[in-house]
Amino acid sequence: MTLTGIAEFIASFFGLPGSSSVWIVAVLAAAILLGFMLLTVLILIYVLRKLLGKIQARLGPTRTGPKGIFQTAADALKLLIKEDTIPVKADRRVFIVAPILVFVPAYLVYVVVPFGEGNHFIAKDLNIGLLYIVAVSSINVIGVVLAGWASENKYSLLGGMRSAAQLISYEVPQALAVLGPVMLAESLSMQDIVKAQGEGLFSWFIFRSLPLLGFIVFLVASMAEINHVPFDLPEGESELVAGFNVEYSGMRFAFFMLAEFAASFTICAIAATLFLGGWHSPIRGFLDNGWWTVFWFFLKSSALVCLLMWIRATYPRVRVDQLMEFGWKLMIPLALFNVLVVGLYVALGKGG
Amino acid sequence: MTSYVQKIAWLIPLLPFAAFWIILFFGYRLRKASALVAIAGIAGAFGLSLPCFIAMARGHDPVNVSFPWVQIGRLTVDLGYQIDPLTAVMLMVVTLIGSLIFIYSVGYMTDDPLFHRFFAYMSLFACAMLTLVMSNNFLMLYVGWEGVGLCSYLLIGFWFEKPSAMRAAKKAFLVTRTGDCGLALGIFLLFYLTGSVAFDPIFDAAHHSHIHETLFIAAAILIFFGAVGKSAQFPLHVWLPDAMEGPTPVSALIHAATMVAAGVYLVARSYPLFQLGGEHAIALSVVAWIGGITAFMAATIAVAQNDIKRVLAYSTISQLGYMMLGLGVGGYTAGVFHLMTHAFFKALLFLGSGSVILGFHHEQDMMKMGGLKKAMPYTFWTYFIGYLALAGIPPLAGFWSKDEILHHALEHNFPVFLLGAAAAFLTSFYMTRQMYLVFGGEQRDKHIHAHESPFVMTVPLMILAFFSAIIGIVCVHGQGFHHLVHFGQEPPAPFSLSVAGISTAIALLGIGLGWKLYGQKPLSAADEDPLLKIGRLYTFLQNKWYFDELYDTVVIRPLLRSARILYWVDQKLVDGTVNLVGIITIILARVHQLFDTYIVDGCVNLVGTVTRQMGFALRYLQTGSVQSYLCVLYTGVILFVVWQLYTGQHFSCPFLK
Amino acid sequence: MDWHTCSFYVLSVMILGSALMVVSLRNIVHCALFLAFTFMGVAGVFALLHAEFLAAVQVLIYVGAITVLILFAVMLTQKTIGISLKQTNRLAPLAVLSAVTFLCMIAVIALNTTFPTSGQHTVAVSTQTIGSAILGNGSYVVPFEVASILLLAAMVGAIVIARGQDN
Amino acid sequence: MQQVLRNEWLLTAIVFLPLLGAIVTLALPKGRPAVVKMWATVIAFVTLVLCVYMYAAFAKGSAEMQFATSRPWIPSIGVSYHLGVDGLSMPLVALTGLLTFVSILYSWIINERPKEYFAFFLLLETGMMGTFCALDFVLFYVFWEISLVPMYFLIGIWGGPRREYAAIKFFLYTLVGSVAMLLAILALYFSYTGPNGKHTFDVITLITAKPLAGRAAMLAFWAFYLSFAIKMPAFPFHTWLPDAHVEAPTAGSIILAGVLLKMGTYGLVRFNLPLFPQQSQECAWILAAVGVIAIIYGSLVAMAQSDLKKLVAYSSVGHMGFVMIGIAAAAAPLVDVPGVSRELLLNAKVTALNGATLQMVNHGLITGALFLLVGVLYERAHHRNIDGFGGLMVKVPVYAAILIYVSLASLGLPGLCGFVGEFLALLGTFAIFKLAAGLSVIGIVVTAAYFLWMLQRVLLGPLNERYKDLMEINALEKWAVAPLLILIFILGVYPAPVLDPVNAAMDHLVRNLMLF
Amino acid sequence: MIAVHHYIFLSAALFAVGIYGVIARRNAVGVLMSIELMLNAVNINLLAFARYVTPTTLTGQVFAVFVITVAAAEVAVGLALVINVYRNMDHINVDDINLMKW
Repeated sequence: MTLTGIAEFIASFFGLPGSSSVWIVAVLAAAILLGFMLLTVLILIYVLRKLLGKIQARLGPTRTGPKGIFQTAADALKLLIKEDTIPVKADRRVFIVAPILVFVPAYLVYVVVPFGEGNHFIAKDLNIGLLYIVAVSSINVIGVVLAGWASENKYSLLGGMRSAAQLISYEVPQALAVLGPVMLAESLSMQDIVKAQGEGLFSWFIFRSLPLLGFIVFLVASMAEINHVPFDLPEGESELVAGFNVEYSGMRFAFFMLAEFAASFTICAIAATLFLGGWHSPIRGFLDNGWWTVFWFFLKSSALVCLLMWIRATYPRVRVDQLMEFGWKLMIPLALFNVLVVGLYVALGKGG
Repeated sequence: MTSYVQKIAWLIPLLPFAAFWIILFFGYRLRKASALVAIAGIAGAFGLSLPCFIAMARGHDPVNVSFPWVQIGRLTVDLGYQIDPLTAVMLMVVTLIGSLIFIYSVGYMTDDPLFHRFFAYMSLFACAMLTLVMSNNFLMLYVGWEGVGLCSYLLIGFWFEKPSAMRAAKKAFLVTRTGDCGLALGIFLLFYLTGSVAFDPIFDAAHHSHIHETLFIAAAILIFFGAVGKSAQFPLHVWLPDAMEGPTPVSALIHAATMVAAGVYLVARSYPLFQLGGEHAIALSVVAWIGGITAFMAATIAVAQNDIKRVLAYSTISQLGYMMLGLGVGGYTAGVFHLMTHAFFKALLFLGSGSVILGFHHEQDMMKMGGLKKAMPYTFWTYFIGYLALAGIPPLAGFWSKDEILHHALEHNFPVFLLGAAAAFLTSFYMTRQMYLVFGGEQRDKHIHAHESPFVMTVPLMILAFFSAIIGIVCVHGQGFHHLVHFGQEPPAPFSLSVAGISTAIALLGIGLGWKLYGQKPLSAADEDPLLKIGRLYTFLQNKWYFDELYDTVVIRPLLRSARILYWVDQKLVDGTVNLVGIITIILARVHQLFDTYIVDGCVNLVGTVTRQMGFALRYLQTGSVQSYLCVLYTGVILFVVWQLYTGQHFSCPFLK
Repeated sequence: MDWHTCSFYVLSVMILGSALMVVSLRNIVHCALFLAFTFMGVAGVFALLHAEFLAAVQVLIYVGAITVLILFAVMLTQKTIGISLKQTNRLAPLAVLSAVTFLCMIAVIALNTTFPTSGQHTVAVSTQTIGSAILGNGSYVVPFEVASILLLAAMVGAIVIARGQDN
Repeated sequence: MQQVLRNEWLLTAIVFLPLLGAIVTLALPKGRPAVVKMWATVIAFVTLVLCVYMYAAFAKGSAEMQFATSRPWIPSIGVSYHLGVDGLSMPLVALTGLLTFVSILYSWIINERPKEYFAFFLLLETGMMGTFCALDFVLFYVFWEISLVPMYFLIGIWGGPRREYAAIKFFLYTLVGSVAMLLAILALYFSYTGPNGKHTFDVITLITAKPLAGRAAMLAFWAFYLSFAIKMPAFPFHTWLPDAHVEAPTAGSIILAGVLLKMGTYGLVRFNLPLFPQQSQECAWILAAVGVIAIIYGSLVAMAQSDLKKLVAYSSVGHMGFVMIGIAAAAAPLVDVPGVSRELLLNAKVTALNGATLQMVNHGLITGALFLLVGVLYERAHHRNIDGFGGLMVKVPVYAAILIYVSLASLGLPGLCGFVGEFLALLGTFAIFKLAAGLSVIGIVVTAAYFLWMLQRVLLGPLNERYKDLMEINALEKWAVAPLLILIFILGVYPAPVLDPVNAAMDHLVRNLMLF
Repeated sequence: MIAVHHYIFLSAALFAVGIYGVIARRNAVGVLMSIELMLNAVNINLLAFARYVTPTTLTGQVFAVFVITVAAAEVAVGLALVINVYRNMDHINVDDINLMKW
């Protein structure tokens, strides 16, 4: 029942030449991932609003269906229906392309996320998996900048510039933090990294070498990457109304929201794979095969998502210079230190 | 006796020499006493020379003493003195007449401020004359000769404030000096021929060497040229008349008695040279002719002179011509005898004229005089005796010597005899003219009060007058003089009545003419000189045959002009070339500098400008736009690759193979 | 027509198209955008050539960094964007000529030369192998160090030049 | 020989004592000129005494070099410190000593920068002494140049209005000559290789060897002649003399005319005749011609002068003409004339040279005295224009007497030394160049003419009222000129003391050195 | 089957477009972008050769990495310059940036 089998079936069904089955597999996989992404986004938005309500001692959405579970769908529907306006002086083409550039990278990351053990729980296990993730995540900077620029609006421009600066400056610590697990697993491929954490709880990379350092650096850097709350300066409602997506409405705005929440899930997934042993169970060998691996994976990532939402509710917004300073003067040195420590750990480990 | 002479002879010239130095240094203090010193000197010399004369008169053999002076090459030049009859006579003449003139000049020069200097010069002159006469070689003779010339220069120019005196002195010295050149050349020639300057060796060599006879004759003529200069003979006589500018004693001593006679003495002394060439000896004939011409010419000029001293000067020249004529025609004794007699009466005449001038308050123009017989009796009578002697009236001295000369002339050289006769006639004529003009008739210029000279002047006149009168007879008596002074074995000329008669006749004729013109009708102040009647000839004679002008135009003016021209040449040409060289180098330097700046520098600048121009040209390539550069670069690469491809030099490329 | 050739043609069309756009568009921001697309196309070609690592690096550096930088530069030089003046200068025809000549030349050369393509299958190029190739023994350590120094110098240079004199 | 060599120190003392004096003069205090003048006079007097002692100790008859000292100076190139005097140079050294003493004595009137003045003067004396005593070409050349420089400064600084022009002209003119001489010396030096293969600058050896021959010798002869002719000065090269004299200070003129001119003629006799006898024979007639021209040309041009000093300068040119014809006669070839013995001709040559050398010494004395007297007049009247004076004899009889006395000596009055030199020169020359002697005698007359004319215009005639208060000659000037006057008289009457040594040297030169 | 020369055509074309861009573009940033194109063309070529000619060795790919780093450095400095030019001259029109002209 693997995808390839289905693909051949379709190929033969449609009488397409044999070699085209590769294409079909690709299309199918893309469709599945898209669907999964949309679903997770919907759930996340809903859970986020409920959790915030609970943290802030309020109910959250209740009206749309029992306990407001249809609230997100309602929102989505609202956005789809709303009129999609383009400012007159705006640069039409760029205005249209910008949201796509923001959304596509978030979507492309899913290709290498290892939902579970074995090949059929991962779209394509690239041997440069992790580098691929970093590379792809760097594309959305352009989208943001263009969005800010295209809408010919001072606020959007400033918001775009500010978010671009933030993205660029936090991309460096994120990439360096990723190096920890890479060195430990001696491979860029996600599956290999997860396999390297197979020996139970304490073999997870979070505990290897200097515990928690790599994990925290990666997590904070990633939050900044996706403009998560403590760093959500670009959309800082109080200052820049909505940052670069102020002019956007309707479907394009939905893209932005989609991209943001998809990204937040992906970083939690990556964090889980890199540091929490991916689809491995905390106890070595126990429930460690088949669909259980998927369960463990989703358990860990949703735990991290909740952690993020918790942080989102508690921390105030950071000032711009603090943001920059925090990024360059604390995160990068810390990340470099982490690489150094892990390096030593690996060298000693191997040497010893 | 000779040893005595030998001992004292060398003192003779030294006494006046000592006197000269004493007066020179102490003259200012001695003032009048300096005259005494001078007289002592000359009298001393006379005292010493008297025994020499007596010794010679007694026929002792001549004394000849010489001492080495200087050594040139392997030869030693000896100087020395000799005493022989000729020298003795000359000594007597010089010292005797010198003393008398010294005494006379005491009176003449009394009121002159430079009294002592006059006597210093006079004693120096005496010393020079004595050395000249006594020397036994040509060199010492030449020294004396020039010394005498110097003294005549100093004495003529004694009143140096008078420009005319100075010119006369300079003229005298220069003319005599040109004469001396002849003498010097003669001495050089003789030295060249014989290697010695002493008389005796020269005369022996001359006598014996027949090879150089012509050269010896030439030497004789050169020496005679010196004598011509000194004795104011024909071509070089112009200085004597001007020499009258000096004080009269000077004229008397130097320009009458002694110095001018030196020339005759020289010819006499070197007679052996002149005699070379046998009968018709060229040298002697030259002497004779020159003498004759001078005698005649001077006599003619004397006739037309109005200045009392000038007349006497020309008469001296004429008489010297006579002496030269005498020597020239072989009358050695006659010439010397005439020299002696002439010395006495000419000195007398000069001193007489001196006292006349002094008496006439320094006025010398005869036209103003006249009738001085009464005012100056002594001077008149002594002057009268001198006049008779000069004119050649027997038995006075002049007649005898002139007669002998005419006798010799008649024998040897008739035309010269004619000249001599004419001269004699003219002499007597101009002397009578002078006598009448000065003493005869009335005093034409009234407002000069003439007075007689003091005794110190008239006594020497009387002594001289005495000598002029008796000297002639004494010497002729028994051929005395001839024994004393003769040359070789020449027999004494017999006294021929005919010649004596002729000469006396001529003399009386001259006197008669003189009396006719001047004595018969004494001249009054208003009248002209009767001689004017001969018209232009008179002016010709008065201007001294225009010799002065002749010499002036022929010698002096061209000399000065050539001097100025040469100086101009020296300044402009020779100095000019030196400066020219300087200027040329400066110009060269400047040209070099120009060359350097324009050519060399020019090239450098050229290179500079060329590069700059090219720079401008290339500038247009620098469009400033980067892309155009890139285009150029790119086309370069393309061309390179195309060239590489199609010329087959594929650069080696490993993996393309 | 397997997927490989097909994807090659698709990608080359995408690359050349967007490259032409980059070069000819009047609005510099659009050019920047198309530049990004060109880079992604090139990354795809790299992937085709089994150089995944490079494709990732290409995307990371070119698309992620350089394009962003260019965009920043474009925005900083704000004024020119406004006035859409003629974007090509008078050398355009010459440029076209040179481009065409270049293309023909390379075409001629490529057709004439037979490249010694070796039959073996490419070795599995993973970051591991590239890492060892760069830093391993007998490798390109020195160039790597030089490259690092170059980057440092460029960084310092850029900062100094761009900083301006204000502070 | 032994007796002659014992005073070896003497020449070095004579040459270098003035130099020492000059150096000390510079050290003397500037403020007190009297000290400087006294010191210079003392030095000059001591040098004079040494000269007199040299004269006394000189063996009159011998012709060899006396008081010779010979030390190797620069052995590598054969240069030796070789001094010596013989009959020819001894009188000149004595003359230099005397004239320098006289001019320094007279220089007491110099008040402007006395120190430099007397230092230069003493240096000049060293130069002159050295030139006459040097028997080594390099030494000779060095002293020759040394004597040049101080003279340049003396004319250049203390001279008259156009002094720079005159000084430069004098200096350059002589320098050109000395350069030619240097070339000749070098030609001699290189042409002679001694027994040990070494070249030498020694004069004696070179004279005996006579290394040069043919065209080279002729060139060297003319090079030497050029240098000495300029210095002498011979006819075409004499134009610097009047300028130098007119502008030089009185003492400078005395030395310039008295000694420096003699260096030229000394050179001709010392070097030209013995070194190039054959060439000198060929060129004798040229030298004679130049001599005669010098005499006549010099005296005629002097006639046309209006400046007293220029007149005396040109008279020097005339007098040096006699020296020239003397030398020419000595150099002439011996044409044997029938009846005249060869011995006599040789004797005539020696006489000519004697006359020439004597004329050098006498001319030195006379011209020295003349320039001194002209200087005295210039000090009082501050101008030298002959026509500007007149009848001075009335006011200054003593000065006039001395001036007449010296003028007569200069025009060659027998009994004074001017005559002896000229007479002997002419005596000797007549035997060989009859025409030259004949023409030269004319020169004597013209000389007499312009001197007397000068005396007439300056001293005689009516007194020029401008000089009513003219001062008589003072004691200093009298003492300065006295020795010269005495010597003029003595050498005139009895020249033997000077003539004997000269005769010995000339005899040796003509008979031994000039045979080839 | 795609062969080497295909890639060479592609890179040549890209390079040609780059050349055109560099020479023709008036905007400095445009020029820089064209330069980037040219560099990418080079990379393609490198990798094509690496893939086809010397599959066993990795020199091509390593070299490509270095080209990329150099390109990055170059564009950084280029843009810094452009910004500086802009600050001084208020425009970055390459034609007018010709102060280096004579």
